[in-house]
Amino acid sequence: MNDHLRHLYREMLRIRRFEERCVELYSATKIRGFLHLCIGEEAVAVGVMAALDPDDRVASTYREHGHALARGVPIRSVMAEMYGKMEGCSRGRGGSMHLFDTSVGLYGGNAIVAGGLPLTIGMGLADRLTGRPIVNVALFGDGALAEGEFHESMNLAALWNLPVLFACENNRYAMGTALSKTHAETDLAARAAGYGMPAETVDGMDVVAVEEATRRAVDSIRAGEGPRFIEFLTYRFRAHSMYDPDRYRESTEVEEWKERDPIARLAEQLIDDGVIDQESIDAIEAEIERELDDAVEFAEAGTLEPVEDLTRFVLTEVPT
Amino acid sequence: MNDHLRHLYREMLRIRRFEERCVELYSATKIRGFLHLCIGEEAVAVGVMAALDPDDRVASTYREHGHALARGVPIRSVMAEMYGKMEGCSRGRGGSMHLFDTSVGLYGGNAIVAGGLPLTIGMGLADRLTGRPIVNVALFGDGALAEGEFHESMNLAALWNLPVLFACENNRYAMGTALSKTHAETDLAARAAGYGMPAETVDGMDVVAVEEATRRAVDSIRAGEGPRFIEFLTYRFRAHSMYDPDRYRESTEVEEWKERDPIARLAEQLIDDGVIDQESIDAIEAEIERELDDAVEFAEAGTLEPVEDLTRFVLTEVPT
Amino acid sequence: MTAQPTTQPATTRTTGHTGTPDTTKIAVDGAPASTGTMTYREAMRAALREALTDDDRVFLMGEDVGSYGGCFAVSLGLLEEFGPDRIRDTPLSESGFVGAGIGAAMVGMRPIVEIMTVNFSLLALDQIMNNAATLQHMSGGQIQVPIVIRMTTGAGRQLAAQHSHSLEGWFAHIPGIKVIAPATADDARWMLREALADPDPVLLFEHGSLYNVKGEVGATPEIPGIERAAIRRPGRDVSIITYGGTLRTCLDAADLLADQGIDAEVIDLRSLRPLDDATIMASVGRTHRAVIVDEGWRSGSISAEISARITEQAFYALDAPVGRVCSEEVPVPYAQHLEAATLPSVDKIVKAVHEAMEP
Amino acid sequence: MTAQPTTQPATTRTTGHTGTPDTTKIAVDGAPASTGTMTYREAMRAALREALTDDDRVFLMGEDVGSYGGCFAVSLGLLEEFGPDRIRDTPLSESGFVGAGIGAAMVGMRPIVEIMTVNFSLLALDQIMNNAATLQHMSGGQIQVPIVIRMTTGAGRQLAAQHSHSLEGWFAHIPGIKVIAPATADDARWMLREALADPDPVLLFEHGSLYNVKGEVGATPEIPGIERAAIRRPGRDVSIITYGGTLRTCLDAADLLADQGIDAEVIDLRSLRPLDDATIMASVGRTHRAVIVDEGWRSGSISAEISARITEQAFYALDAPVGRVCSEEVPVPYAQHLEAATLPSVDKIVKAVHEAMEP
Ligand SMILES: Cc1ncc(C[n+]2csc(CCOP(=O)(O)OP(=O)(O)O)c2C)c(N)n1
Ligand SMILES: Cc1ncc(C[n+]2csc(CCOP(=O)(O)OP(=O)(O)O)c2C)c(N)n1
Ligand SMILES: [Mg+2]
Ligand SMILES: [Mg+2]
Repeated sequence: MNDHLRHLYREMLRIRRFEERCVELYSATKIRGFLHLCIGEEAVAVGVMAALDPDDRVASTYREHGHALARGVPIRSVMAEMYGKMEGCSRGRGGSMHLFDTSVGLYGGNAIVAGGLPLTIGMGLADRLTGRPIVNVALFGDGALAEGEFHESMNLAALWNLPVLFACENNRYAMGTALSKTHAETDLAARAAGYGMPAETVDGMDVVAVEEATRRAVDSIRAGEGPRFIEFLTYRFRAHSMYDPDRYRESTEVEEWKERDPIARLAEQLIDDGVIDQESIDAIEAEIERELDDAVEFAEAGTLEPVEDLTRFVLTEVPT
Repeated sequence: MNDHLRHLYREMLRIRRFEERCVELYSATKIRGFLHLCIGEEAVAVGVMAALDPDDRVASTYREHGHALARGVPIRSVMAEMYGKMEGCSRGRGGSMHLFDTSVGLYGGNAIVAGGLPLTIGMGLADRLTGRPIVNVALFGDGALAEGEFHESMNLAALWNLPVLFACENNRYAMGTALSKTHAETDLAARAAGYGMPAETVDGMDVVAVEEATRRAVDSIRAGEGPRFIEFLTYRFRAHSMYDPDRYRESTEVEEWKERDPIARLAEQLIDDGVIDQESIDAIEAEIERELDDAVEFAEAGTLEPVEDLTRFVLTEVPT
Repeated sequence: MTAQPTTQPATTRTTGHTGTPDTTKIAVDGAPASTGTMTYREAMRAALREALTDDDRVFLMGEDVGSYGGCFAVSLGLLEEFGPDRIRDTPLSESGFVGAGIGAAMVGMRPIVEIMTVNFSLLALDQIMNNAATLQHMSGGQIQVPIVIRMTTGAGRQLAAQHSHSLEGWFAHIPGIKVIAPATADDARWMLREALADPDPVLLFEHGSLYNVKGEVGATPEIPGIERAAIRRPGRDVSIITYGGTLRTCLDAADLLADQGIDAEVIDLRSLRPLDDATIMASVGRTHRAVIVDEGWRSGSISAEISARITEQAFYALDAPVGRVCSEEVPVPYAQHLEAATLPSVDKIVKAVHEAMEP
Repeated sequence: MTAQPTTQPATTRTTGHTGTPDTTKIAVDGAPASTGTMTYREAMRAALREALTDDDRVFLMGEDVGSYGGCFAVSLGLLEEFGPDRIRDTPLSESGFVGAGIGAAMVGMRPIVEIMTVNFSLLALDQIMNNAATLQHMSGGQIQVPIVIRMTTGAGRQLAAQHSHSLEGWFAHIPGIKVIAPATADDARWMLREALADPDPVLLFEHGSLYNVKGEVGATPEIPGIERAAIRRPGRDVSIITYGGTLRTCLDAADLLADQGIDAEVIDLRSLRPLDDATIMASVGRTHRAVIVDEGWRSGSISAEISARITEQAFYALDAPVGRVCSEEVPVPYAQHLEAATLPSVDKIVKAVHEAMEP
C-alpha cells in the first residue's frame, strides 16, 4: 500500500514536471499549436488510470498529457510528439491534442469537445458483442456536458447497458465560461439520473479518493452492471491554453484551489504518516528530472517525417 | 364552459375528418410526399392550442396538421398546401410537413426530428430581450428526446430562463421503434430534472386535462418563471406515415388505445352530462363535411405556381 | 459471438485502370444463391445478409432497421434472421450512433451504420469528418476505421426541402473517406461487400428512386474495385458522366440522342471519392466533348470537380466547353411540377449535349 | 431593451458589376470614429461595436465571446460595454445556439452568432442547412432569417487535423445562404455591417492568420455590396483568383512573378456565394489565363466551381487550362513542415502560374 501511495505521488509529480517542461519548450518555440495543461488536475489522471486493467481503453480530450503518461505511454514518445517528430506516439501528426497509443489502450486525444464520447459507446458495444471484459473510459470536461453528443452517448450507454465509464473532470470552467453560465443544473452528477445511470461526485484533488471511486465503478461495469458516471471536482491552476490571458476568474479563487494541490497534499500526508521523507522526495524529483532530460534529448534527436510522405495515413496502404 | 367543451369537441373532430379526407386524397394521388397523421392524438393539438394567447408561437413537427388547424390556420390554405398550390399556407412549397402561417404564430412544420427545438429557444430569447410576454411552444415526439438538440435546447432554455414550453407528444413509438428501445429512462418527464426544469405528465387522450395542464404551464412561463416540460401520453391510431406497414406493434395494443379515443370519450361525456346531443353532433359532422368539401374545392381550383418562379424564396427579393 | 476474420470474397478483384466497358452479363463467379433478376432493394438486402452470414464482426445499426424492417424495407426480415444484437435499432441520435459505429470499427468490428436518409447525416457530420476521416491520420496510422455508412439520397418523391438533399458529391470533398453510389442492383450486390472489405470508412449512397428498379445480379463478370467507373453505354460523340439516381435519366437521354444521330457514351462513376480519372479522361479523349450530370445543387457540385479535372487533364482534347446538368439552386419544393423543374431531366441533358455538340 | 429599426448605413452602396479595381485609399464617407490603420481584429471589433450601438436588435452570442473576451480577442471589452444580454456567453452547444440565433432572427432580432472556429460548425450544420437555408423557401416566403454567423477558418498554426479546416468554400454549396470572407481590415469593417443589413443568413469567415494584420480602414471609397469581388492588383498576363487567408500569399506570388516579367492580376473574391462571375470573367477575358488559389482540400473545392464556370463562360477566351492551387488532400498534420507542405504557398502559386503561361 505504501509503495502504491509513493507510486501515485511519483506519477502525479511526473505529469506536473512534464507539463512545466512543456511550458518552457513552448516559450522556446520547440512545441507549437495548442497546449492545454492539466496542472492541478493530476490526481484525476493518476487515480483513474490506477484503477484500470491493461486491456481497458481510454478516450480523452485535448487536455490529455496526464492521461497519456499515467496510462503508460512512454514519456519519450509523448515528448517527441510534442516536437512533431516521427518518433512521437502519433508520429508527429497529432501533436499535444492527439496523443494516441493503442498498445496501452489510449484512443486519443480528441480536440472536439465531447467528440470522443460516441467512440467509447462503440468500443463498449464491440466489447459487449464479443464478450470481452473490457471497460471503456471516456474522459471529458464540465463543458462537454452541454453538447448533444454527451446526451446521446449517455442514453445509448445506459440503454444498451454498455461497459463505459463516463469520467467528468469538472474544473469549473469551459475555457473562460464558468459552470453556472454553462449549465442550468450545476450538480453534474444529477444529470445521470435522467438516464437511470448510477453516479457519484468525488474530490478530484484527492488521488486516493479518485482511485477508490473509479475502482468501485470499474468493478461494477466489468461485472456487467452497465455504465457509470463520476464527476471529479477539480481545478486547473493554469490558463486554459497558452493563448488564454485568464481574465475570467479571480486570482484569489485560483489561490484557494492551489491550497488543495493534489501533489503537495499527498506529499504532506505521506510525510506525516512517515511513508516518505524529504530525501526520497528529492530523489524522485531528480529521477523525473533525468527522465525529462532524456525525453527532451530523444525528441530533439528525433526525425522529421519526409515531406514526400505527407499524404500517407489518409487511407490505409493496401499492400500490392 | 359548455360552449368551450363543444368547441374542443368540434376542433378535434375537424382534425380527424380533415386527416381522413387526406387519406382519401392521398389514395387518389391528389396529395403526395409524406403524410403523417395525428389521428388519435387530436386532444393534444386542441388542448394545447386552447391554452395559448394569440401572440404565442408554435414550432411543430411533420405531424402537424392538427396543430395547424387547432392554431387557426384556415383549413382552405392547409388543404391547398397539401395539393401543392400557390394558395397553400406555404405557397405549395412546403407540403404536409411544412405548414407555416406566421399570422397565427405557426412557425412550421419541421421535418428534422428535434430540429425545431433550438428555434423556440431563439424566439424565447428574442422575447426575453424585448420584454414581450409571449410563450413559445415546441411540440415534438418521444423519439425527439434522444437527439442532442433536445438536450442542448432544454439546457439553454433553463439556463437563460426563457419563455418556452416543451410539449412532448409521447405516442410510445418513434416510427417503428418502441419507447423502451429509444430511452434508457422511459419516464420522459424525469428528464427535465437534469435541467432543473419543472415537468408534468398528463393524459394526452383527455383534451380538458391537456388544456388545463398547458394553461398552468403557460401562465407560469408568462409570469417569467422559466421554461416547463409537459409529457402528453397519447397514441397514434394509424401507421407512422402512408409508407408504414405497421409491423412493429400488436393490433391488440392499437385496439386498447382506441378505446380511449379522445373524441369518442369527450362525446360520451358530453352526452352523459347533457352538454350535447346526437343531433348537434350530427350537425357538427355535417358542418365539417361542408367545410372540407369547400376546402377541397378551393384546393382543386388553386393555382400551380409558374415554373419561372422556381428560384424565388431562396433569398429575399430586394426591391430595386 | 466472437469476432472472426472475414471470409475473403470469392470473386476476382481487379485494380488496374482500363477503359473497358462493363456491359457483359455474366454471373459473378462464386456469388451466393441470390443471383438472377432482382430489385435494387433485394440486391442490397442480399448483400447485407451475405455480409452478416460470412463475418461475425459485421452488424447493422440504425434507426428502424429492425422492428420496422428498414425505412425503405431494405433490411426487412434481417432482425428475425440475425437477432437484435446484429440488427440493432437505435434511438434518434445520429451523431451518437454514427460515432458508436466508428468506435466499434476502431476495435475490430465491421459495422454497417444506416443513416435513414442523407438529410439527417448533417447531424453526424462532426463524427464523419472529425473522427472517421481523421483518426488514422491523427494517430499516425495506428487506427483504422473500417465502417460502412449507408444512406438513402436524392429527391423525386415530393418530400420537400428537408428530405430531398443529394449530398454525396458534397461528402466527396472529405479526405480520409471513400464515397460510393451504386446505381444498379448488380452494383449494390457487390459494392457493399467490397466496401466492407475496405479497411477505411466508406459512405455508400442509395438513391431512393432505385429501390424498386430490377436488374440482373451477377452481371459484372469481374469485380473491378469500388473506385472504378463503368461505361454503361459506349459512344463516340460525347461523354455523359453521371452516377446513381441520374444514370437511368442519362441512358434515356442517350437513346433520344441516338435517334437524333448523336452517339453518346454514358459513364457511371460508381465512386465519387476517389474519382476514376483514367476512365473519364480516356472517354473524353475519344469523344472530345463532355456533359456531367448529377442531382446535387450546381455550385460546388461533384460536377464542378469533374469539369475542373477534365480542364486540367484533357483541355487540349476538348472541342467544346464541358457542360453540367445539376439541380437548380433551390431547397427542393414540395409541389410536383416545381420539384420536377428542380431536378435533372432527359430534356435538360439533351439540351446540354446539343450545346456541347455545337461548335 | 426594445427592438428598433436599423439605422441605414451612411455609406453609398453600389450594386452594379464593373471590373473597376478597388485599390484607392480614401476614407469611407460617414464611417464612425474607428478609421485609420488598425488590425483586422480591431476592425472587426469596431464593426461589432458599431452594429451593437446602432441597432438594438443586434446581439452577439457564442462560446467565450464575453468573459473570456473572445477566443481570438475579437470581442474583447464588448461585454463591459454592452452587458451580458447582448454579449452572450453560451454553453458548448453549437447546434443549440446556432439554432437559437436562427429562431431569434425569425422574430425580428439581428443576431450575430459566433462559432468559435469552422471546425465546430459541423455540429451546427443541420441548423444551417435544414433551417437557416430553407425556412424562407419552405414557408413560401413568410420567414426571413437575417442572421450573421461568424467563424474563424483555416490552418497555419499547427493545430492539427480537427482544428485546421477551411470549409467556407464547401459551405458555398448551399442555396439559401450567403458566404463571405473579408480578407482585409477594411473589408472586415464594412462587410460585417453589410452582412447584418442583409435580410438573409450570411456566413462570415475570418481566417485566423489575418487577425494581427494591419490595414487602412476606410480604404474602400464606395461600399460595393458584399457579393462583389475586388481586384487587388491589376495585371495583364494571368488572373490569380483567391480570397481570405490566401490573398496575401497570392499578392506575394504576384510580386515575385513581376520580377520574372509576368504581370498577374489578383482578384479577391470576398464573396464565395454568390460568386462574382462578372468580375472573374472580365478578368479572364483580358488575361486569357487563370489560376485559382484556395486553402480548401482540392477535390470539391470552391476552386473547382470557379474553374468549371470559367470553362462554361469563358472557354474560348482561355489560352491554357485553368490551374488550381489548393490544400493537399490530407487531414492537416501537426508537424510544422508537414503542415506547411499541405497548404498553398508562394512557390506553389508561382509554379502553377508558370504552367498556365506555358503553351
Ligand atoms: C465542439 C467544440 N466546441 C468548441 C471547442 C473549443 N474549446 C476547446 S476546449 C473548450 C472548453 C471545454 O471545456 P471543458 O469541457 O470543461 O474542458 P476543460 O478544457 O475545462 O478541460 C472549448 C470551448 C472545441 N474544441 N470543440
Ligand atoms: C433527425 C431525423 N432523423 C430521422 C428522421 C426520420 N424520422 C421521421 S419521424 C421519425 C420518428 C420520430 O418519432 P417521434 O419523435 O416519437 O415522433 P412521432 O412521429 O411519433 O410523432 C423518424 C425516425 C427525421 N425526420 N429526422
Ligand atoms: Mg472544464
Ligand atoms: Mg412518437
